[in-house]
Amino acid sequence: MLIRAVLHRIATGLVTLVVVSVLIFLGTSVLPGDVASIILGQMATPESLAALRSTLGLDQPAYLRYFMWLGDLLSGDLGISKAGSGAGTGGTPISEMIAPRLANTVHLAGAVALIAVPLSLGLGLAAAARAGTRLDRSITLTTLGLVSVPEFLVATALVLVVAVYLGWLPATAYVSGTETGTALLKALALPTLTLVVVASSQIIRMTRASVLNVMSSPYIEMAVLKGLPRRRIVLRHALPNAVGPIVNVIALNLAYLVSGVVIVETIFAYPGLAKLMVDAVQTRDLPLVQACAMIFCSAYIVLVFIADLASILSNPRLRYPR
Amino acid sequence: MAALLEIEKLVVNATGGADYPAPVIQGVSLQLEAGEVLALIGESGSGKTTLALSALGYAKPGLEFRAGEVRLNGDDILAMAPDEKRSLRGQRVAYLAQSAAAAFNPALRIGAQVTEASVLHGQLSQAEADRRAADLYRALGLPDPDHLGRRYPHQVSGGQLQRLMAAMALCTRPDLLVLDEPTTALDVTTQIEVLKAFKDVIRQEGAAALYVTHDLSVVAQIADRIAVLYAGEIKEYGSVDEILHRPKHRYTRQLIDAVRPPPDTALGPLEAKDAEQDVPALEVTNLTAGYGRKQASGQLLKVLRDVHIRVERGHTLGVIGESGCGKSTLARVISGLLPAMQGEVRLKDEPLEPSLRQRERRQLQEIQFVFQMADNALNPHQRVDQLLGRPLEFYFGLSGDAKKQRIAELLHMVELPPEFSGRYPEELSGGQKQRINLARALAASPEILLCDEVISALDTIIGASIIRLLKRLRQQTGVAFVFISHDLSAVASFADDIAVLYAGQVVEQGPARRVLAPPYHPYTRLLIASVPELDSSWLERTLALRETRASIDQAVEITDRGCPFYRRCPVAIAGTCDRETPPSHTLDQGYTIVCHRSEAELRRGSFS
Amino acid sequence: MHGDETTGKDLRALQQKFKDGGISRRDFLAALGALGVSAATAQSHLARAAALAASPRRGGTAIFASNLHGPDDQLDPIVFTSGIDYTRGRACYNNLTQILDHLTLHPELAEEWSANRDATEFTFKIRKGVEFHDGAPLTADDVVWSMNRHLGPDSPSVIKAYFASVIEWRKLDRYTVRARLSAPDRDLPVKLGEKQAKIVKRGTTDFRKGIGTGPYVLESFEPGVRSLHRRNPNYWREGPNFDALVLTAITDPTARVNALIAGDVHLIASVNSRSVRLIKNTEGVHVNSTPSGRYGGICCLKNTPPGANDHFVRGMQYIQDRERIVRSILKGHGQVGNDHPISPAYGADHCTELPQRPYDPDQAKWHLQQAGISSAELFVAPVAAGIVETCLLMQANLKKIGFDLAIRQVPTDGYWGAVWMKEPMNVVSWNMRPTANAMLAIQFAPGAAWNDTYWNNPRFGELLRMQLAETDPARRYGMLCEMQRLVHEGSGMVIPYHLNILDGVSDRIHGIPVVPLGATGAHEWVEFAWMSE
Amino acid sequence: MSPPVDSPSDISHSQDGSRERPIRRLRFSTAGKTGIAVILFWSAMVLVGPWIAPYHEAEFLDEALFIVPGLDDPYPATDFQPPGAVAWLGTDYLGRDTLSRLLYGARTTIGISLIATLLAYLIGITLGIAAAAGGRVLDSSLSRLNDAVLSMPTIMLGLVVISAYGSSLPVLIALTSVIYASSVFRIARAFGLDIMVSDFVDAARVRGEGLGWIIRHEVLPGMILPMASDFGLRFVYIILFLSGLSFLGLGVQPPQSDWGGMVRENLAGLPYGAIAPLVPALAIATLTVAINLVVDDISAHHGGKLAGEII
Repeated sequence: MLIRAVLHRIATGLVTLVVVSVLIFLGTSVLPGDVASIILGQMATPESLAALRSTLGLDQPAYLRYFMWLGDLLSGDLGISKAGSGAGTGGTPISEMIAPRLANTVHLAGAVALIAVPLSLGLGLAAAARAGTRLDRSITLTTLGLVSVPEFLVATALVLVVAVYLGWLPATAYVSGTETGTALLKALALPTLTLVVVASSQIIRMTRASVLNVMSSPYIEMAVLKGLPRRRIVLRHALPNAVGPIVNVIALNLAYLVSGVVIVETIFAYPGLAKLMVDAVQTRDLPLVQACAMIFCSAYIVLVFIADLASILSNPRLRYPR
Repeated sequence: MAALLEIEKLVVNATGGADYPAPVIQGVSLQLEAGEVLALIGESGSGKTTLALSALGYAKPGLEFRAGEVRLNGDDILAMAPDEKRSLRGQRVAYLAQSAAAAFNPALRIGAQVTEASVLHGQLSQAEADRRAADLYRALGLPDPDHLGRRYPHQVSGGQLQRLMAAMALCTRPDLLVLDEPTTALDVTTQIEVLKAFKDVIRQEGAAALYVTHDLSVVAQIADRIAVLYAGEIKEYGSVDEILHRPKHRYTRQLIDAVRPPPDTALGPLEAKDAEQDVPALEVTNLTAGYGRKQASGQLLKVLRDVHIRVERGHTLGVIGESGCGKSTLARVISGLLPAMQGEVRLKDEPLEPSLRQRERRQLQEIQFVFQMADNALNPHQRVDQLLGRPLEFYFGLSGDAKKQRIAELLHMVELPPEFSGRYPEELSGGQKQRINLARALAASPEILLCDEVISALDTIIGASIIRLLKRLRQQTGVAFVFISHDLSAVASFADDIAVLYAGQVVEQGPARRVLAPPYHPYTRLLIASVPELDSSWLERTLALRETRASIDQAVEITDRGCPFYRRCPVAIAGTCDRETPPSHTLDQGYTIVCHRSEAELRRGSFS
Repeated sequence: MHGDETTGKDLRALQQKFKDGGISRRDFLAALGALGVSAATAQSHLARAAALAASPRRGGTAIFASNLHGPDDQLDPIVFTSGIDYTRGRACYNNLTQILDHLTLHPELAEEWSANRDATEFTFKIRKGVEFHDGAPLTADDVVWSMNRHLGPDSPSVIKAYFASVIEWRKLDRYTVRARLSAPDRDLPVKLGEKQAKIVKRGTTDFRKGIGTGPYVLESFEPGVRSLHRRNPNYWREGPNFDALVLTAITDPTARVNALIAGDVHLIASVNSRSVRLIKNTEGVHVNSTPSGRYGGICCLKNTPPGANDHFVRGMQYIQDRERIVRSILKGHGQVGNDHPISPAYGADHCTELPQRPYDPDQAKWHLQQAGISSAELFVAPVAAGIVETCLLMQANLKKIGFDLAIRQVPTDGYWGAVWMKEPMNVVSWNMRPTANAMLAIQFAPGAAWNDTYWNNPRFGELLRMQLAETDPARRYGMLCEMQRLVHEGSGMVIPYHLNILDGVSDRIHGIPVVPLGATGAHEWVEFAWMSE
Repeated sequence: MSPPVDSPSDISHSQDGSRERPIRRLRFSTAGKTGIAVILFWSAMVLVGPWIAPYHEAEFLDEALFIVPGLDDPYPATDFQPPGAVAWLGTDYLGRDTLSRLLYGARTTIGISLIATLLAYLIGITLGIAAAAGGRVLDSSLSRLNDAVLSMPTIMLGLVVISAYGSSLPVLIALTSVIYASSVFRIARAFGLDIMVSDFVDAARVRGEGLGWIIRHEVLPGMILPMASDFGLRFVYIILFLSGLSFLGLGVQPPQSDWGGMVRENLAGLPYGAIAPLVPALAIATLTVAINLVVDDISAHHGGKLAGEII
């Protein structure tokens, strides 16, 4: 029963990926212009464009390129980007371009998750446990307020105060690419802080909501009537039954941290994957766009899958069928 | 000595004040001596649960204590600080909720939940607590006491859970138990054992108990004294004996009248008509139905196997059986909601398509379905007049005044004032909803009403009144009923013919007075024996019977070989009943028993 | 930037002296420093003074943040289009000729050159003993191969128009090459100083290694992230000063400035004029504001309505509140434009006689009424600093005189392919070119590939050719002046302003040459600037 | 409730509904009421904003307005001016009146978000019910497609679409509504599946009702209210999404003002302590908080289920 549920989830995940790849193909194929026209930009002439296109091998029909790409993808090859090669014949393997960016993204996301998840769970549970009290209300309102502030405002404000005026931390992450140890931590501090603010508020709200949801069920009343202290009721009796939605929202936020943090990466000049995709779109580097998009979507699907798994495992009915 | 529990002039209000016309509890006082069992009896909304919970110093969300005192061994509970209350709850006063299924935390192991309180209150070490729990399991007659604790709630049966909750409550050796309708949700056969278990354990633990229920005959078995609660006030208060035999207050009398007399040969069905020999209103022949995909025979779960039933015009067929025996499925198949796998359903001799999609509107109109839970069966977002109006438009194209008038008639038929047509379901009480539910079915002026457990969710009195209503409707409209219930006495009091369903098979079928008189099918006998009586000695008596003892809380299992009742049957013939499909004895016109035992053996009555 | 009107003249004088070898490069710089041309601010003034006082110090790693980068970052010079590319190019490669302070021409890989009388044949002597980063010696073959990449219809070179008249490059001997032209072009040596005219190793196919003769050896290159460069130990001339370079970009303007202030980087390109005050008020950093020929403008296509109507164009020109644009949009870091591309920064080539077109709503209203047009649609992309704001101001002012200008803003990517030269009204930005003729030719020559207003004036074309053949400075200037007047009066271009180049610089960086052709001294800082303790 | 008296009528009545059932009506906490007040205020601004605005949103204030009598500076700076008599909320980076832009912006911002949200619901609910009622094949295909859309980073989706079709109000609205329809779909489908198996739907089916009627009369009414709790949150997400687009220069196009865009375009003023970027941010915050306060009350009324939190 458990196995069947898991297998089913995996299957749907794979199907979704295929749909995604098609959507990506359709999506990228509607983009006007191509990498050649972007490279030459204002200085493009029909002839020079034609010339560059042929050297870049852009003169095959789109669907052909798509299937070639899909084929390569299945054989684990993300393809070649024309990055840096100019009119030359060379090109950069996309895997090479993505690897360092992916690493950066994972670092950042990891750092944020490490701080945000425990923090938000704590606050969320506190709010739920003391529902209706001043503590609860202040937490709820603060999170609401933060939810409603545009990310880039949070980021810029932080930079101004911490980096520009106080000069405690660098304003941008990772400029020289040679940072290590404390320097690295310092470089990561501000972007991490920003994203913690952004990600936490949602998890907090969700935790509170779903725990409160459970708090109204008879077995919680039973626990109360057994004279259990509040901490124990919330942590031991309510939380295990609220895991589902919470892990779900955590997963969604992690997915966002992987793929949605363009703004933060831009403001802190942080060479992450999201910014790479934006650049790739703007330079019509289609193989690169497709590769990034696939990574993002898979990340989402995998994370959601893990969340599902967690909530399945948290449910004894599925773990121990009668 | 001072009473264990003293409640004095207790007043409980709704916090939202204005929402309630009156306090939920208005100035109630009562006393409870150590070791005695006091039953709080009253209909839903009478405030009995609220009153009981005050013994734990707990008011449900939305309620608050306004005035009065609740003293346990002299100290005032309501005045206690939160910590004091906490150490009181679960330790000195323990609570058993109505539905164990809901009250057990699905995510935690049973053992942990049973021992939790005593360990947390520092009474016992975990090890000691586990041992104590095991003892309680044993005392409560639970299977495999030493490993039961490692299981999760969903892994044990409802009856067992209910007893496990008793263990959970008793684990801390409380002075006072508060039991909130602990057996209402159970099948009759299960109810006996649970009652028995409670009774014994309460006795040997010497705990006092507040027993909340609406069922007098249950009270009769377990209580020493009874407090009759109505509209937040105690109407009558006295020993079981006084209340049962010399009720003073009108409402108490109502309660007693509402208890349907136990069916036995003495009482036949109320209006027994002889089956006219013309075409039956409804006939179901060798019907087999189930869930799951047809082709994948492996997964296929047969819920009904080879069922024949016959409903004469204007007659009532009672279908009785424990939960899970497939009686609701039968109704769904007849209505066409669940297409049958084999067999056919004939309406006035014309065969019906298995699935309702292919049935004609007229056929649909002639068979109406009254669902078990009025709350779920009535769309909360439709007003009564919409609910009743739709079938009128749909089948008869009524509209405007004609429709209004008909709606008024229907409301009258179900004894509700016409102004109800403007209300939403959530503004109605359970009984009123059930009446609307009926009225909607009647709106189609059907030939046949399928009533699925229409009273099982209702208080005794209200249930009784619904039955009365049904009888009247049967006379007025001449509609035929398929009346499905797990409550034998309800069926007995209403049905002309009875079909006893066990594990998806009809084991006995015939005119009510024949079915309810010897010879009995062993299962029918068990059912009859299990119906509680208004007599304190009933529990002991009935438990003395061999067949009830023999079949203590065995899970119903659906077998393809032999007799499904084999494992519970006190007169089972090893080697036969478990191998061969039992033969069907036709004792006379339309009366059959399916059993390996001969009619003579069966007729020999009680096997004890 | 008061006093810029004078700058032009002084420049010409100085340049003359310099060409005659009257003063040394350093004195020349000093003189300029005194003129305060490049010194837009007190800090930079002091910085420059300091730079001149102290002698260049070796060492340090300079971190430079440009404004744009992406996966399309290039190391193939002939398709260089962005500041980060130019800077990397400057670090990796050399040109034959080099344009330095105030557009003065200097030899680089070409020791010397000579032209025949009618300037249709140029012969270049290649410097001996120059090595590529991989140790291979530089020879005529490399030069010929590199320069020929700009020729032929199928060349993707972005400056092939410069060399339209070049028939071929030929090797005369190991260290001599000759270019044969179909038409006279006295500016050829100057054009060879352009950012794309780099000399690469013969037969290079993969440019990502950045193998050149330049002052720095490419160590690593991540397109869209950064590149690292180490000092070229056996560079062919004295310098460079930095041990290493980190070349990257921070696309967000605010973030870029913050990075400079916080000390994460030492140089930033294209400072937002609104951030100048902030940098000024901060210790340890300053802004270099260098007048240039770069401009943002509005193209009204002459081959289609509404631009085809001269009155309409004139109306659009009169509605430009040029003073206010420079004042409050550019915050003073620019000059009023006069609807032709040759700004005072072109020095000698700037036509000083041409009257300035004023902001005159009534005139505008009259002309638009004459045109009988009361609404138009303008396609805008943020292709140049201040252009979007300018269009918004223009829109607001037009509204006042009852003209309804609809603004359609589109993303920059794809703009050049989809909008520019296609939509009847669109915006454009042009970088400064090394000579006025080159600039005018590229944008206004009849039938030129980038004649983005489709303005066709035979006389203008005539003048372009004559001016390239002309030797007498006065007559050349006269022709330039007439061409500027023709554009000013006839073309569909609205040029409200010329931009200053705004570089944010740490006070530790000194000796940045003043070359208005591009950011940070047209990227010449890479070789000549140095870092103090 | 009077204690029962001996009269048969009373008996039959006392049997059912002897105690009047309280009618659950939606009650607003003080917080909720404040929320409503704020929402009403902004809705009013949407209606009348442009008329009460002191200037046009695109108008560059005349330098003359800022001349300080004492100093003889004929051309004082007009950008990032502090609040004053001329501009009550100061001016923005181009010397335009922040207040006026805020008032005009209310219409654009709230307008777009509202339309987009409504569309998102229309699409999401329609498809959600189709999936819930339309059988296994339709359900799974719709669900997979939906998952695919959900799995795409919204901002990237926006980037691609806008790069392809340019940024105009219709495109923005279509884009956002599709993106957010996908999350509405999930919830709608869940609710739909729930209701489709309820007894009252069975009751309608045995009556012989067609699927269409069942959906219109039995399923839809039950979904609308609980999903309303969702509405507020989506609305807010859409405002923020739009501001995110403006950050990448893809949002509402100038001179039209939308609050997110206003924050973005005035960021440069932050170091100078200009309030231009803060005012619109504050506006967004007030609206968000207000909406959610109301939402919390509504969803509390519906058993505290905040379906909307599951994006």
